Amino acid sequence: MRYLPLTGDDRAEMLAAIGAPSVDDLFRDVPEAARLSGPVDLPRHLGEFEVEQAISAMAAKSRHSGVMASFLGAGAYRHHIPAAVDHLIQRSEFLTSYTPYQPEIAQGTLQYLFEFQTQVALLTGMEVANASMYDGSTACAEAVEMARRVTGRHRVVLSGNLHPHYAEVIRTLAALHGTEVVSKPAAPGGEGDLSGDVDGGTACVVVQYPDVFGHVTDFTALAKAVQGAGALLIVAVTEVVALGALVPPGAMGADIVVGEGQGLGVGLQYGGPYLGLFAARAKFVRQMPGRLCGETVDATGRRGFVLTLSTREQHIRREKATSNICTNSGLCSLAFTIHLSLLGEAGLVKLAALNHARAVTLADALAGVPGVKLLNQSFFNEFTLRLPKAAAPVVEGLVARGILGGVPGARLWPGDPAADDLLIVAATETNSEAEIAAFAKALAEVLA
Amino acid sequence: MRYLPLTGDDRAEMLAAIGAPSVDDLFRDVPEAARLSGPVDLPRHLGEFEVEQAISAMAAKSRHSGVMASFLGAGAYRHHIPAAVDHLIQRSEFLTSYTPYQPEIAQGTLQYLFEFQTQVALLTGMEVANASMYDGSTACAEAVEMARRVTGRHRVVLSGNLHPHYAEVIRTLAALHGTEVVSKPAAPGGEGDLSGDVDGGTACVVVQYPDVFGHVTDFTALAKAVQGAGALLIVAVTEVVALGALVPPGAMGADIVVGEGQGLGVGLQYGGPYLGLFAARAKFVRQMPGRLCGETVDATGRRGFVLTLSTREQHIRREKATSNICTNSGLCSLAFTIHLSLLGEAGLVKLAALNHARAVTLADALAGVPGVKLLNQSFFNEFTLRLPKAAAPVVEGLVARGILGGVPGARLWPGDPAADDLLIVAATETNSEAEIAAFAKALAEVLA
Amino acid sequence: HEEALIFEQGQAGRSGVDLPEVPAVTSRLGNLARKGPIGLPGLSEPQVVRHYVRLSRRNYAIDMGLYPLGSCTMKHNPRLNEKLARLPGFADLHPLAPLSTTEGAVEVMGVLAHWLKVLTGMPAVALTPKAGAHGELCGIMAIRAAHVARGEGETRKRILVPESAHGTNPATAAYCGFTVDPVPATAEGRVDLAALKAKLGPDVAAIMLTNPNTCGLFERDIREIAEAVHGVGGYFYCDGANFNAIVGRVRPGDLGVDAMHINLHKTFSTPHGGGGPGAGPVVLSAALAPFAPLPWVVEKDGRFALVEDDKGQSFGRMAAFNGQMGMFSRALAYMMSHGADGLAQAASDAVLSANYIQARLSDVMTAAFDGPCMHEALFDDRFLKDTGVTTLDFAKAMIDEGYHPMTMYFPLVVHGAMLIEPTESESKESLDEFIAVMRRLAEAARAGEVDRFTGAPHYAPRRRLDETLAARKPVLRWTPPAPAQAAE
Amino acid sequence: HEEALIFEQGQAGRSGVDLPEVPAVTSRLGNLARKGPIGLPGLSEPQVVRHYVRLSRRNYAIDMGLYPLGSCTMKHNPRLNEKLARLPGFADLHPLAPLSTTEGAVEVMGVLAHWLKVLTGMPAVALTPKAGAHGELCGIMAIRAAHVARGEGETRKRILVPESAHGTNPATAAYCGFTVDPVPATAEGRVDLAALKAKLGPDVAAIMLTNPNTCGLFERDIREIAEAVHGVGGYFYCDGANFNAIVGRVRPGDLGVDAMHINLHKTFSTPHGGGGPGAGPVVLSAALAPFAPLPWVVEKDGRFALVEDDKGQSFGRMAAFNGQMGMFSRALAYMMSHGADGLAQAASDAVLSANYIQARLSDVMTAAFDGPCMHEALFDDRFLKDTGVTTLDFAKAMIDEGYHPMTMYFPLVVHGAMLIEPTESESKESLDEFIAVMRRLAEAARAGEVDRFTGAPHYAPRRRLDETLAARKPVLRWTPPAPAQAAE
Repeated sequence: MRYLPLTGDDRAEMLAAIGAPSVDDLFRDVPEAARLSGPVDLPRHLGEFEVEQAISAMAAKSRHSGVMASFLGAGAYRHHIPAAVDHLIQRSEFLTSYTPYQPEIAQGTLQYLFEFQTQVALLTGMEVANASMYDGSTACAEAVEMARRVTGRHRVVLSGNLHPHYAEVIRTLAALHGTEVVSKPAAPGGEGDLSGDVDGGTACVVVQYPDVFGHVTDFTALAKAVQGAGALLIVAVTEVVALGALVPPGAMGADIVVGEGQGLGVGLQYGGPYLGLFAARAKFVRQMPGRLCGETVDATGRRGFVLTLSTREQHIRREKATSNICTNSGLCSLAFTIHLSLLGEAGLVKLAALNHARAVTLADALAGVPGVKLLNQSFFNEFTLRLPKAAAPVVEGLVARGILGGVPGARLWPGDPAADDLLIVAATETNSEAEIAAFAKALAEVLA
Repeated sequence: MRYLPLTGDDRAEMLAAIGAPSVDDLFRDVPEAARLSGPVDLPRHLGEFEVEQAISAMAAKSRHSGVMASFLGAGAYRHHIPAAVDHLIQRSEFLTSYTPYQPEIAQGTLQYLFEFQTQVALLTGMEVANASMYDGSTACAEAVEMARRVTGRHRVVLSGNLHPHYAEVIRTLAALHGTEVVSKPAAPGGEGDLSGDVDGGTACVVVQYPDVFGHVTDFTALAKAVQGAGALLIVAVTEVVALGALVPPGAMGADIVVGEGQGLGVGLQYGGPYLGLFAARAKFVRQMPGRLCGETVDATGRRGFVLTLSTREQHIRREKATSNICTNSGLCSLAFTIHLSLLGEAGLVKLAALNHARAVTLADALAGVPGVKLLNQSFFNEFTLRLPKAAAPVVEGLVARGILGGVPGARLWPGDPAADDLLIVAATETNSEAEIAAFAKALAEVLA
Repeated sequence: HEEALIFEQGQAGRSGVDLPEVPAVTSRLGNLARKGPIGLPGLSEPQVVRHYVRLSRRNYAIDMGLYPLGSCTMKHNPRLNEKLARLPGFADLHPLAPLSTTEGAVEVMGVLAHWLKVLTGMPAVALTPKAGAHGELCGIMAIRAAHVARGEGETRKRILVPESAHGTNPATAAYCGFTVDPVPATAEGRVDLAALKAKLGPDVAAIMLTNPNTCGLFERDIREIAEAVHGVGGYFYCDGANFNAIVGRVRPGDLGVDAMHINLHKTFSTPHGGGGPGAGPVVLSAALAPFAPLPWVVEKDGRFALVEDDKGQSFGRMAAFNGQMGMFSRALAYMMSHGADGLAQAASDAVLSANYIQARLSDVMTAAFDGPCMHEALFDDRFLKDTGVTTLDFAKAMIDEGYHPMTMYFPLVVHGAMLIEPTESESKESLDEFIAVMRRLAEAARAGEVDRFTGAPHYAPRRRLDETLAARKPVLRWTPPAPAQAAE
Repeated sequence: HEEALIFEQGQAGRSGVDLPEVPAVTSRLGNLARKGPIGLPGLSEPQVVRHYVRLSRRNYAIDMGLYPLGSCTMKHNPRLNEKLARLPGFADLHPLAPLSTTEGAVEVMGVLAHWLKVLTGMPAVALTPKAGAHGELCGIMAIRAAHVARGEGETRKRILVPESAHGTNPATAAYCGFTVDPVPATAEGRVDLAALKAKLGPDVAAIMLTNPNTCGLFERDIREIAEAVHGVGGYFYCDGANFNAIVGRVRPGDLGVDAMHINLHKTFSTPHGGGGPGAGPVVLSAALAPFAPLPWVVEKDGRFALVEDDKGQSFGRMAAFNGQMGMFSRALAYMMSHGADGLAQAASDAVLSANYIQARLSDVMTAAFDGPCMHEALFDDRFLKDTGVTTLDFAKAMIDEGYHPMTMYFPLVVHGAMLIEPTESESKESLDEFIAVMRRLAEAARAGEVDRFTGAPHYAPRRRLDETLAARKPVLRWTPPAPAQAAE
């Protein structure tokens, strides 16, 4: 047993020191009827080679984005992650350390968290950010909870163009408190102003930027209207790279900005672990969920970093905590911050511009396919097509041609016939012009 | 340019500090005619994603041992390398450090070298070992040179069952000094005693253990005869895992043991970098090539390690050095020592036993194929078959069936018709019983 | 060497990434193209690599030494698992990729689910929760949904939580809208069964109990507790944080548990990564299974399929996609490596090691309770009485000895608690070295060497940090120095 | 914390590897089955991981800081290259696999060869040499073979080597059976052309010259030297260790070079790995190309093939297989990442950085020569005169400042030499910090703070180590303590 250092001799000596006749004796507090007399019905231990063979065989059954031309988005985006990122996050000192509760021997983690918080604040245009949440959707739901706490109100308005999974997570949590959730209908062609849906009982309005169909909308007026009614504007960003090209939500007046940080450093990973970004105005900092890292000094006056304001957190506040979140996405935030440090200002701006250019090329190519209609006036790296037939079988037809050609509406709005012919398509820097041309050709074939 | 930190502003400031008008001016000692006026005729710089795509496309053209059932040996062996090995050797502190010339800040490297030397000495049954050579073949050639120095003689006897590449490397080097090399003919069925080939002018006899055809021979008597004639016995081991199952060469009386350490930790890598092992009797230590790490104390009396006896080496002795070797296989020796540390005594012995068992199963299975003759009475994890027809096309037939079925004689002894129907086949712990059965079936088909 | 913030190192225009030239296109950004700079620093790759390598060297880690954080289970993280999680067939797979292309990943989820169900003796598992606390949330939401389905959603508003519970337990219960009713502990560190029974009634939705509990003890009356709670129509939520002590030896299903989250990052060794990501699958009894969140995996004839849409009683969706896939592959590799035999052995070794520490330190420190512990040994601060050394000082002095401190001041039911969990990953030599250091420290404290403790740590990258200052005047991000600000 | 030797940590029976049960077979080991124990220690995986992580933390590395080792070119090692070298299509490929299955690897070799030939302006390259010194050996063997082919093998036995040469140069020449004839340097640190010409004659086989030379200077007379040597029928071997200074800006082929090895681990950044592996391909002129060692790669219609057998004039085989494939893929990734433009920029930056250091330190240290240097700045110890501080002391004091020392006492032509090579990988901020530290140290030495130097390092994992003791009483391996020996 390669992971277990104790030998038979060790065990005997240790039992002698304890004065116990056997290890079983140490389990004597377990009710006898509940003690298993033998191993459970699962295979015995395997060597590393055997485990590797077995799990690699499972992995080999997937037809992943590395072997297919991938145009999938709708909340998760394939970007190239520099090799240095994965190398650095695997440093033992990062990978195998715990939450930095002992700051004197965790300055490595704490300093990068401080840098991460700064990066998130800068990207979103907000004053403060926390040290990460599970993912974008849970961050969004926590933002709604926070808006409830801040405003003391119990009515929530969700844009119809908020990612339906995000909306579902919000509704699931909101059900716990009897919060009224007003979910607007999806507007594939772009959503109108939501100012009229805000009333004096509204805690918050949640919009997405760019929205789930890819539209890029200016929320400045909405922010004013929402705040005028005493509510908060929550902006969700599912594609963080977009913030390299777009006016930040903070500049439009958002009160809380949440985001999915998966696009930088983390990768696709079939949906998790991902990285929830959470930024807000400074005045709300004590209402924020999740960990915060702050600057301080040590006994000799040197700058150092600690987890702080933990009086908001469950391990201190217990039932009065702002959230039940405990473990978060530490290592993913490290991957994100390293990737963003590598990019830097110039790199992120160029990456965003490249994504946009690829998407423009793709949109023009696909819109030229007979019967296909592009629904977007504006977009960043993702847009929505209306196909002349149901999109899901078209996607399967594209799979047969080596192309992951987008997310069909039925996948996100199952049972809604209005979504059946919608196809949400994304392009990133990983899509070559040749891939784009091949996609257009294949789509024409499948639709023919 | 992601790897180059200087900005245009930096360069201007630095030139100003230097007082040079331009970088070109710093190259003013280069004859004008030799200064290139523009870039050479090669592509411009590429992003990481583009490089990764291009080189991955090359890699994808190989049909490697991971996707084929591999029974290749003849000097390089496929063993499973625990993931911890590769993780640890990629630690920045190991990967990106230089030769440990400053021992106070290189104790990590030096201690593992000391441990490595000990492991090699234990495995080979010798008194001392050095800190590695390029590979087994160059280690072997260096051993011959060392035997010349030690004995002052210039005649070398090579077993016919020494790997022909090793023999060729020896002959290539020996030509420099007019050394007489007696190369015995290959004996696929096993070689007789070489004692009769030793005379008073012989510097050394070089044998392989197990030999290139897989035979395991007791050299105890030969060692006595060689040493009786004032010569040295050099034993080459190309499959280091064999030493987990076999009497060590040191116990048979070898004077120098060289080996290829690739089988532990290093991997196949299409032939390099590999790991030369070099062990000898203690009395020869000052005649050994390569680096040596030794124990000492620091100014406060604490144990520490340093490179030592460097008066043998080129950077000190220049033209009087024992070898011109400088850079060796540091990181490969680290991989080897970590893998061996993971195995430990019990693990190595079991690994060797498993290799042997797989080879026995394979030999029995293949010997049962009509027309196939097993030439070995003894072997460890490799043996030789005589096929009813030329082996090289048979190997191609097996490739078509997903099997890398061994090394044909013609690959090692090109132009020697006696080798044409020989097939050298190896099995390791990576070959399942199912693969073995499939190999036997495929061989029968190809030969039918 | 002090490592400057990355913002203090950058220069405009520099980048550690090269990208192809951007083709000229007409912008479709809807007049929302960013105008001003973001404010990010520019660094080359060598600078970035060096920055994070240097930072990493200021951390302690399980790969460097014993990490005795009670209740956190800092055990060995096999590198095999890291390798397998990075296979492109898992890592480069989009969560909304056509289901026809993701069979391998769904198989990992299905096989993992099978192992978890067999190991816990429970009929169902929800894989989606993203960490332990999220798992608690999932379990309590399932319990709530079950009560609602029975028409008791409005009447069952009370959840019993022992005083010694993890902070997440009351936080979760409160977050779900329940009233938290604390249950006292006995003098021997277990739930007071009589007090518990006295609190039972038709308004009780559930009990949340950790077992082995946070004192490192097995709740002997566990089956009576389950029975009593079930008797009044409540459910038994078990906090699985300490499952490492019993995995392969005791099945929670046999104890009457209705829901239990499993910290894959504890029991099944997915790395803690400086604070996550975790993964908190929740096993569910037959009564709760119908309410599990979406998506889930179903098996048919040995093949697995992902169900994303359900017309049944699911309480909803806890997160956008399919759970912590990257943790699933790691945990499955860990399970398969150990097997049924190895997991039970791991639990045995974890318990043996904790008892060994308790036995070897009880003469110089003060064990909180008598009798065998499970996988962690709990001490209180009686042995520090009148020494002028606090539990905190003692912990910080451990840093100077090259160790990460144990968990301090938790559980709350013990004064100045020190909770030591060695895990099964430590050799006896390592345990002996740790014990020797702890003995030396305990003796030093009693010998009056106060400065060694109150000034500690002396030899860490930082001396003791001012946490009060940090909280009083929060500085949560870097801001450019004044001249640079003026230039913006 | 002291880290015990792995032999001092093990226990019998323990292993960090699990293997399937061994089927019972009849042994075919020819009565040579090992009888006694080997003597290896047994450790579990967590112990092994911790041992090497802890050891690693006692090393200095380029990833931790500037590594100014002159002549060694410690530059940034991109992680991309590590990733690509590990692709199974390269890493899991057997050197004797059927050639029909190894096309991708051979393509890497072919493309790498093309880049090397274009960058050097040479028509051929031998890829097989396994390190720089091995490359020298290859070049000198090719030269020898060419002389032998002309019937001059017996008459041309002398090789000219400048006094400032790397030790490997005379070692290689002597190893190949040549007489080494040293060529003196001028006062300005270059080859004395007149003295060189005086040594030329029909017995000269070759000159071995490093250019830029080991003083960090470009040999201005390089073309005259080549012409003169060629004039007497000799060949010009160029030590390519310093190619980093001119790559992309100057082609050795234009300088009259006949053979030059290229340290892939220097110019093209394959990691030094604590002392290797390296890779030393040798570019060859048309005159020497026919004598190249086997195997080699040929191109036809854009496809590449490996030639393992040759009936021509090859001087033989230098190693068993195909060269350092693992280094080829890394070096190619590095070249493609830089491109023609980036490689020239790298050389420019390396030279600029060295000159910057020379310019900024020349007032407090003593530059060995006037005028611009190439990629490394050479200082002598005149500035330490009468301070009681030696070059060695000065170097060890740098350790206390957090830096790896520069190359010391080399080249030999300069007294107390200090050879500083910053490479192109350092930012100006990093250079400025280094310069500030060096200035402080130089001033401290002159201010009489002798103890700070002679006792250094004070803050490293070890104080100064006794190298004399190590050489006088060599202890080259661990041996079990006496009682254990008795038990054997």
